[in-house]
Amino acid sequence: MTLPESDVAELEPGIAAAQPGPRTPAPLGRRACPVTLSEPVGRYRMIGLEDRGGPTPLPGQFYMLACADGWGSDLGGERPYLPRAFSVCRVRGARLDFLIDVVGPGTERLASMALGERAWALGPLGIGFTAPDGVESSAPGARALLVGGGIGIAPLVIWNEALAGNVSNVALGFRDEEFAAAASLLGANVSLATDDGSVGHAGLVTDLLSEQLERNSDRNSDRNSAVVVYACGPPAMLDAIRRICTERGVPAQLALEQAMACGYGACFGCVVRTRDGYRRLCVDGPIVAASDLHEEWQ
Amino acid sequence: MTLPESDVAELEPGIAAAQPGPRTPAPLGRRACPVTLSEPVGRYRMIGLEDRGGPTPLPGQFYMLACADGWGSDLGGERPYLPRAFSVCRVRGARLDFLIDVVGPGTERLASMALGERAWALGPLGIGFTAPDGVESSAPGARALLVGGGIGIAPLVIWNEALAGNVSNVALGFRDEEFAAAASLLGANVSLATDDGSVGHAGLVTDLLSEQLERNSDRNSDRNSAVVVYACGPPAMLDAIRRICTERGVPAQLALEQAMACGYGACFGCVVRTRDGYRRLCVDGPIVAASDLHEEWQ
Amino acid sequence: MTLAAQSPGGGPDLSLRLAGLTLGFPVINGSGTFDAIAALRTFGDGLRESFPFAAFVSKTITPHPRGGNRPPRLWETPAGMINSIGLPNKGLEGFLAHDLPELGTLAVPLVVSVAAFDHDGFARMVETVGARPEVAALELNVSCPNVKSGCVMGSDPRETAELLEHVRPRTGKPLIVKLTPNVSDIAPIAIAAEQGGADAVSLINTLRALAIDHVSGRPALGAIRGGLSGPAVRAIALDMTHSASSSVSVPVIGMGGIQCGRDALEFFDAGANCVAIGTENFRDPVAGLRVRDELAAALAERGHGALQRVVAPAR
Amino acid sequence: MTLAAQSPGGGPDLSLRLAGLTLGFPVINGSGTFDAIAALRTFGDGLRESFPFAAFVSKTITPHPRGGNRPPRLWETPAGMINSIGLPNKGLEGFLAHDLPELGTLAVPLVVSVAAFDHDGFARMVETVGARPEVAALELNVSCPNVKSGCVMGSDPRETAELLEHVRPRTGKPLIVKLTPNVSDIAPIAIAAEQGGADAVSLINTLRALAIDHVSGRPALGAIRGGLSGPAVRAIALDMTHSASSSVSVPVIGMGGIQCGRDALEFFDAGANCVAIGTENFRDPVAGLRVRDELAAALAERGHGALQRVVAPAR
Ligand SMILES: Cc1cc2nc3c(=O)[nH]c(=O)nc-3n(C[C@H](O)[C@H](O)[C@H](O)COP(=O)(O)OP(=O)(O)OC[C@H]3O[C@@H](n4cnc5c(N)ncnc54)[C@H](O)[C@@H]3O)c2cc1C
Ligand SMILES: Cc1cc2nc3c(=O)[nH]c(=O)nc-3n(C[C@H](O)[C@H](O)[C@H](O)COP(=O)(O)OP(=O)(O)OC[C@H]3O[C@@H](n4cnc5c(N)ncnc54)[C@H](O)[C@@H]3O)c2cc1C
Ligand SMILES: Cc1cc2nc3c(=O)[nH]c(=O)nc-3n(C[C@H](O)[C@H](O)[C@H](O)COP(=O)(O)O)c2cc1C
Ligand SMILES: Cc1cc2nc3c(=O)[nH]c(=O)nc-3n(C[C@H](O)[C@H](O)[C@H](O)COP(=O)(O)O)c2cc1C
Ligand code: FES
Ligand code: FES
Repeated sequence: MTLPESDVAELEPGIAAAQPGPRTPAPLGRRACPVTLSEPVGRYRMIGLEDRGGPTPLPGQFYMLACADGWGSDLGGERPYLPRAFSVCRVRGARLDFLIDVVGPGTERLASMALGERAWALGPLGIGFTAPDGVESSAPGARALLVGGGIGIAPLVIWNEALAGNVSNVALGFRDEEFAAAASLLGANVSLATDDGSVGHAGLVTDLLSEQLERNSDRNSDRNSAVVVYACGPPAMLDAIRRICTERGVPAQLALEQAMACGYGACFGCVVRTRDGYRRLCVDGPIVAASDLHEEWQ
Repeated sequence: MTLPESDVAELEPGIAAAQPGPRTPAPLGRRACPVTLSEPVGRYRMIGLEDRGGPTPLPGQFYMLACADGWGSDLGGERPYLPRAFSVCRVRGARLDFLIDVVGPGTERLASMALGERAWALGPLGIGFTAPDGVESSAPGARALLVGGGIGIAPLVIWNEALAGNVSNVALGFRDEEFAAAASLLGANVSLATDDGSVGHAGLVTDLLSEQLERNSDRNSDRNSAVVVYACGPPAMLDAIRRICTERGVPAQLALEQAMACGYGACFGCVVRTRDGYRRLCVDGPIVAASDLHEEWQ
Repeated sequence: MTLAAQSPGGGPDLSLRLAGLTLGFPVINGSGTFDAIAALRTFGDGLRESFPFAAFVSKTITPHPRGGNRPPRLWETPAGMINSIGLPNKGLEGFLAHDLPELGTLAVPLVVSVAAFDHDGFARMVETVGARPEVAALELNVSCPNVKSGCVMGSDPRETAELLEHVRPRTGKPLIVKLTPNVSDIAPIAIAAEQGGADAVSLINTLRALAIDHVSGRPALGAIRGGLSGPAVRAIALDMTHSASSSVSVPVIGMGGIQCGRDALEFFDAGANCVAIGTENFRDPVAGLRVRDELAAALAERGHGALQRVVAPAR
Repeated sequence: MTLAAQSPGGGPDLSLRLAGLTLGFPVINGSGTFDAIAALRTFGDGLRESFPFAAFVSKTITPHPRGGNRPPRLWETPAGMINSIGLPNKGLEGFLAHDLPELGTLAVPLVVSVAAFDHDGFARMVETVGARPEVAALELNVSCPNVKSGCVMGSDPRETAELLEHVRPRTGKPLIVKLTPNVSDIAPIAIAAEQGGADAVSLINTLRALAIDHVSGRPALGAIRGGLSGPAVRAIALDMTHSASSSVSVPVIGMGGIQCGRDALEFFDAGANCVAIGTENFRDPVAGLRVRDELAAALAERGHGALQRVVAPAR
C-alpha cells in the first residue's frame, strides 16, 4: 500500500475565539484521590474518587484521570501513558463519581481500580452546560430535553440532578438491555431506545427526539424554542441531533469528545471544527452549541 | 561537563571460545509459572514458581524472569522492560525457588508478586557448577569450600544441597545480622562475617577464606589442592577470592553477574573479559573458573 | 527576577544566567507544550503565583495565521506520543495584538518562538517581535517536522548559517536556535548556529513519526505524519545534547522526555545548562516545579560540587 | 522451503517470495538479535524443529575479528534499550571456518550480514561470502551507529551509491541494504540503494543514543554511545518504512520495536513486505512464531483482501 503523501497543513479553518461559558477553575496541579466507590452500573462501572481539596465542578465539566500506579502497565511500557478525560457524572459530598465505559487500556485500568487505590485527578476542566434560560435563542421559561447515547449519559446524570424539575424529557439510546440498565441513573421518567429492541424503542434515540419535537410543535407552532436540547453520545448521533435541531430551530448544547493529551489547553490536540475555526474542546468545550459546529465538524 | 568523546571499539580482547560446562538445556520458549511461595528470608524474599513442564536445573544455572503483568508499571512506561536473571536457589518438586534482593524496579516488582500471580520463566540457562572431582587441577577426593557474599548465597544453597556431605566448609558474609539471617538456608555448619560485626567475624568473608586455606595448608602443605572454592557475591569479593586462590593454587569456580538482556546468547551484552577474550556469561557462564578471568575482568 | 529560587523545603539556590536571561532555576517549558493564556483561564490567578517555569516559551508563531492540521492530532505510543498539531497560531499581527500583552504580565521572562517559511519572513518576525519590550528573547523554530521549511532550514548547516546571517542583525535580543533531531549529526548544525551569532541552542524538537490506526490500517493522524516526544526519545535527546554541548560554547537547553528531576540531571550530566519540559506538562501541569524540587534533591544527594556545576554561569 | 507455512491452529498460508528468497511467512530476525548457534546450545535441537524465523539473518561480520566494546554494553530505557555491543565477531575467516557450516544446517534460508570499513573490504566480504552455497542472500550493514564507517556510508545517498557500485558486481546473490535511521530523510538513500542494484532494503537499525549512570553522572556504557531499539522507536521506524516503501519498488523489510502481530501489521500497512524482530527476541525467544500467529489472526480479522496484500509477491 502507498499512503497518501500529503502532509500539508490545512490552513483555512483558523483558530476559533475563546468561549466564556460557565467555568469553575481548577486548582493548579493534579491531586491524588483515593477510590471510595466502585460499582457496576449496567455494563459500565462507576468509580468514585474522594477529592477533599477540590472545588465542586459544574455539570458538563470534566477531569483528566490517571491511576497513580500501574499506568502504562503492559509488558514493555505500552499504553496508557497520557491521562484520560472523563465527565463528572455525580457529586456526592467530596466524592466525584465517574461512569466508565471500558474501550481500551486506559478505561480498563481505571475501571479495575480497587477501593483505596489512588488516581491522579486534574480538574474541573472546560466549560459546563448553560441552563435553558441562559441559552441564546431559547424562549423564556424554556425546559431541558436530555438526549444521551451509551456512555454519553455520564454528564447528563449530574445535569439532570442540577436542573431538578426543569427537565421536560430524557431520551436515552443504548446497544441493548444490559447497557440500558444505566438509564436508572436518570430516574424513572426516561424514554429508551435500543439497537436490538431488547428494551424500549427498537432504533435510534434520535427517533425519540424527533418524535418529541414533533409533539411539541403540534401543540404550538412556536413551542420548539421553549425547549433546549442537551445531548452527549457518539459523533454520528450528535450530528444527527445537530441537523434535527437546526432544521427545527431548537437550540442544542452538545457535549463533544476528542482525544486529549492535557485537558487544559496546552497541546492544541483536542480541536473540533466550528464555524469560526478550530476550537479546543478542553478549554472552549466540551460543551459546544450545535449551531457553532461546522457542517463537516466530524 | 564534557564527556569523553571516544567511542572507538575495543578490539583486542576478541571473543572467547565456547565453554562445555554442565548444562541442562532449556525448553524453547518462556513459560508462565504461578507463584506458589513467597516468604521473607532475612532481608531477602524467596519466591517459588511452579514450573510444571520444565526440566530440573543444575546448581549454578539461572532463569530469566519477568512478571506476566505489571512489568513496566511506573507511570509513563518506565523500567523494568527486559527480563531479569536469577540463579535457582532451591528446587522443591516442580517448584523453583529464587532468592531475591530488592535493588531496583525489576527485583521490586518480582519480590512483590502475590501468590497465584504469574511470572514468565525462561530456563534453565547457562552452565552449572562442576563438582570437585571434575574440576581441573583438583586433587582426587577434593572437597568443596563455599563462599558467599550477600545475595550471592542464592546459587550456593542448591549447590550445598547437591554436594550433600562433600562440603568442607561454608563461609558467608553479610552487611549485618538482619541480612545474615538468610545463612540458615545453608544449614548450621556456617562461618559468618558481617560488615558491622553484629554477628560472626567483624570484617570480610575473604578473611574467613584465607584463614581456612591457611589452616588447610598448615595441616599439609599440599592439601590446598584438596579443596575447590565455589563463590558467589559482589565483584570486589570475587576478585579478592580470585587473587587468594591463584596465590595458593586453589581451584575456584566463581558465579559471576553482568546485566543481561536475553539470557541465551542472542545479544552479546553480558560479556566478561577472560584470558582468551570476551565471554558471554549467559551461555558460557555464569560459572567461570577463577583462573580463566583476565586480571582486569572487573 | 521575582521567582523564588528556593525549593519549598528551603533547598539550594538554583538561579542562573542563561543567554542574557536571569532564571530562578534551570527549568523552562518546551515551545508548544504549555499555553499560559489557556492555563490562566483554567487555573485562574493561582498560576501567576506558582508559575511552573523559570521562563515562559510561547508556542511558535508564524507570519500569517494558521489553523493547524486536520484532527486527529494526537496518538499515544509506548512511553510517548505523536502530535501533528501543525503550528496553529494567530499570526504575527494577531499575536502582537492579543497574546503578547497578556503574556507580558507573567512574572517570568518571556521567550517568543518564531518560524517562517523563508528568510525574509523570519527576519521580519525577529525584528518585529524583538522590538517589543515584553520579549526577553526569541527562539527560532527551524526544526518543526510538521512544516516543510522548518525541516529544511534546520537540517543542514549551510541553511542554518544563512538563516542566522539574515536574522541576527535584526535584533539585539538573545536568539535561541531550536534544533531538529531529524539529522545525521547535530554537531555541525549547532556549530553553524553558534557561528551565526546564536546566544544559545535548544534541543530536541520532535522526531518524525507515523501512527497507523489498527482498525482501518490507515494513518491515524489527520496530517499523516507527526512528531514523537516523551520518555521514548530521552536517550536520543541525551546523545544530541551531549553532541551539541561538546561542540559549541554557547549554553545548551536540553529537552526530550524529561519527567522528573533525575531525568533532568541526566541532561545536565550530558552537558546541558538548562532543561525544558514538554510532554510531561500534559500529564502534570506543575511538572516544572516538581522537576525543580526533585533536581534540587538529586543535586543535594550528589553533594556540593554537583550543584555548582549545574548553576554555574554558562561557559 | 521446508517450513510449515501454516500457523499451528491451521491458519492461512503466509508464504511469500522476497528478493529471490522463498519464505514460509513474512517474519525474520534483525541482525545481531538472535544467535542461532548459541540458541542451539541453550535450547537443543528443539530449536531446529520450530525455528522462530522464516529466514535467519546472522550477526554482522567484518573482515577482521572484533571483540566488541568494553562492557557494560546494555542499558534499559523507557520501552526500549540501548546497546553498545560493537560488532563482536570472528572475522571473515573465522566465520567461514566455524560458524557458516553450522548455520548452513538450519532449515531456513541464511542471510549473512556483512560490514567493512572501506569499499574494498566490503567487496571482498560480499564476494567471498556470496560464493558459499549455504548463503541465500547478503545484507549490507551500512548503518551500525557504533562503528564510524557504517554511519558514513549509510547516511548519504552518494556514499551508498558508490558502495553498491563496488559490491553489486561481486555476487549474483540477493543483496539487502540495511538502512540507518540517523538521517534527515531516508528516501534518497533507499533510492540510491535500489538504483545501485539492491534487491531489497531493510530498516531501521538502531538510533544513536546515550545513557547516563545516575549515581556517577557519567556515561553508563563502556563505549559511551550506543543504539536505541525496542517499542520506543516503533513510530519512527513506521515513518521511515513508509518513506522508503513509497520511494522504491524493491521489497522493504520493516523493523523497529515490533512486539506482537498487531505491531507487525502496522509495518505492512506502512508498506513493508516483510518484518523483522529484534529486541523482542530478548524477551521471548520464540517471538518470531508468536508474531506469525498473531499476524495471521489479525489478518483474518481484517478479511481476505488484507491477507492477499501482505503475502502478495513484492511489487
Ligand atoms: C470531555 C470528555 C469527556 C469524557 N467523558 C467520558 C466519560 O464520562 N466516561 C467514559 O467512559 N469516557 C469518557 N470520555 C472518553 C474517554 O476519555 C475515552 O474513552 C478514553 O480516553 C479511552 O481511553 P482508553 O485508553 O481506554 O482507550 P484508547 O485505546 O485510548 O481509546 C480508544 C479510542 O482511541 C483510538 N486509539 C487506538 N489506539 C490509539 C493510540 N495509540 N493513541 C490514541 N488513540 C488511539 C481508537 O481509535 C479508539 O477510538 C470522555 C472524553 C472526553 C474528551
Ligand atoms: C546469572 C545471574 C544470576 C543472578 N541471580 C540473582 C539472584 O539469585 N538473586 C538476586 O536478587 N539477583 C540475582 N542477580 C542479579 C539480578 O539479575 C539483578 O539484581 C536485577 O537484574 C536487578 O534488576 P532491577 O530492575 O531490580 O534493578 P536495576 O535498576 O535494573 O539494576 C540495578 C543495577 O543496574 C544499574 N542500572 C540502573 N539503571 C539502569 C538502566 N536504566 N539500565 C540498566 N541498568 C541500570 C544500576 O547501576 C544497578 O547496578 C543475578 C544476575 C545474574 C546475571
Ligand atoms: C503537542 C506538541 C506541540 C509542540 N509544538 C511546538 C512548537 O510549536 N514549536 C516548537 O519549537 N516545538 C514544539 N514542540 C516540541 C517541544 O517543544 C519539545 O521540543 C519536544 O516535545 C520534546 O520534548 P518532550 O519530549 O519533553 O515533549 C511541540 C511538542 C508537542 C508534544
Ligand atoms: C543488541 C543488539 C545488537 C544488534 N546488532 C546488529 C548487528 O550486528 N547488525 C545490524 O545490522 N543490526 C544490529 N542490530 C539492530 C537490529 O537488527 C534492529 O535493526 C534494531 O534493533 C531495531 O529493531 P528492534 O527495535 O526490533 O530491536 C542490533 C540490535 C541490538 C538490540
Ligand atoms: S487536550 Fe490539550 S489542548 Fe485540549
Ligand atoms: S544476555 Fe544476551 S548474550 Fe548474554
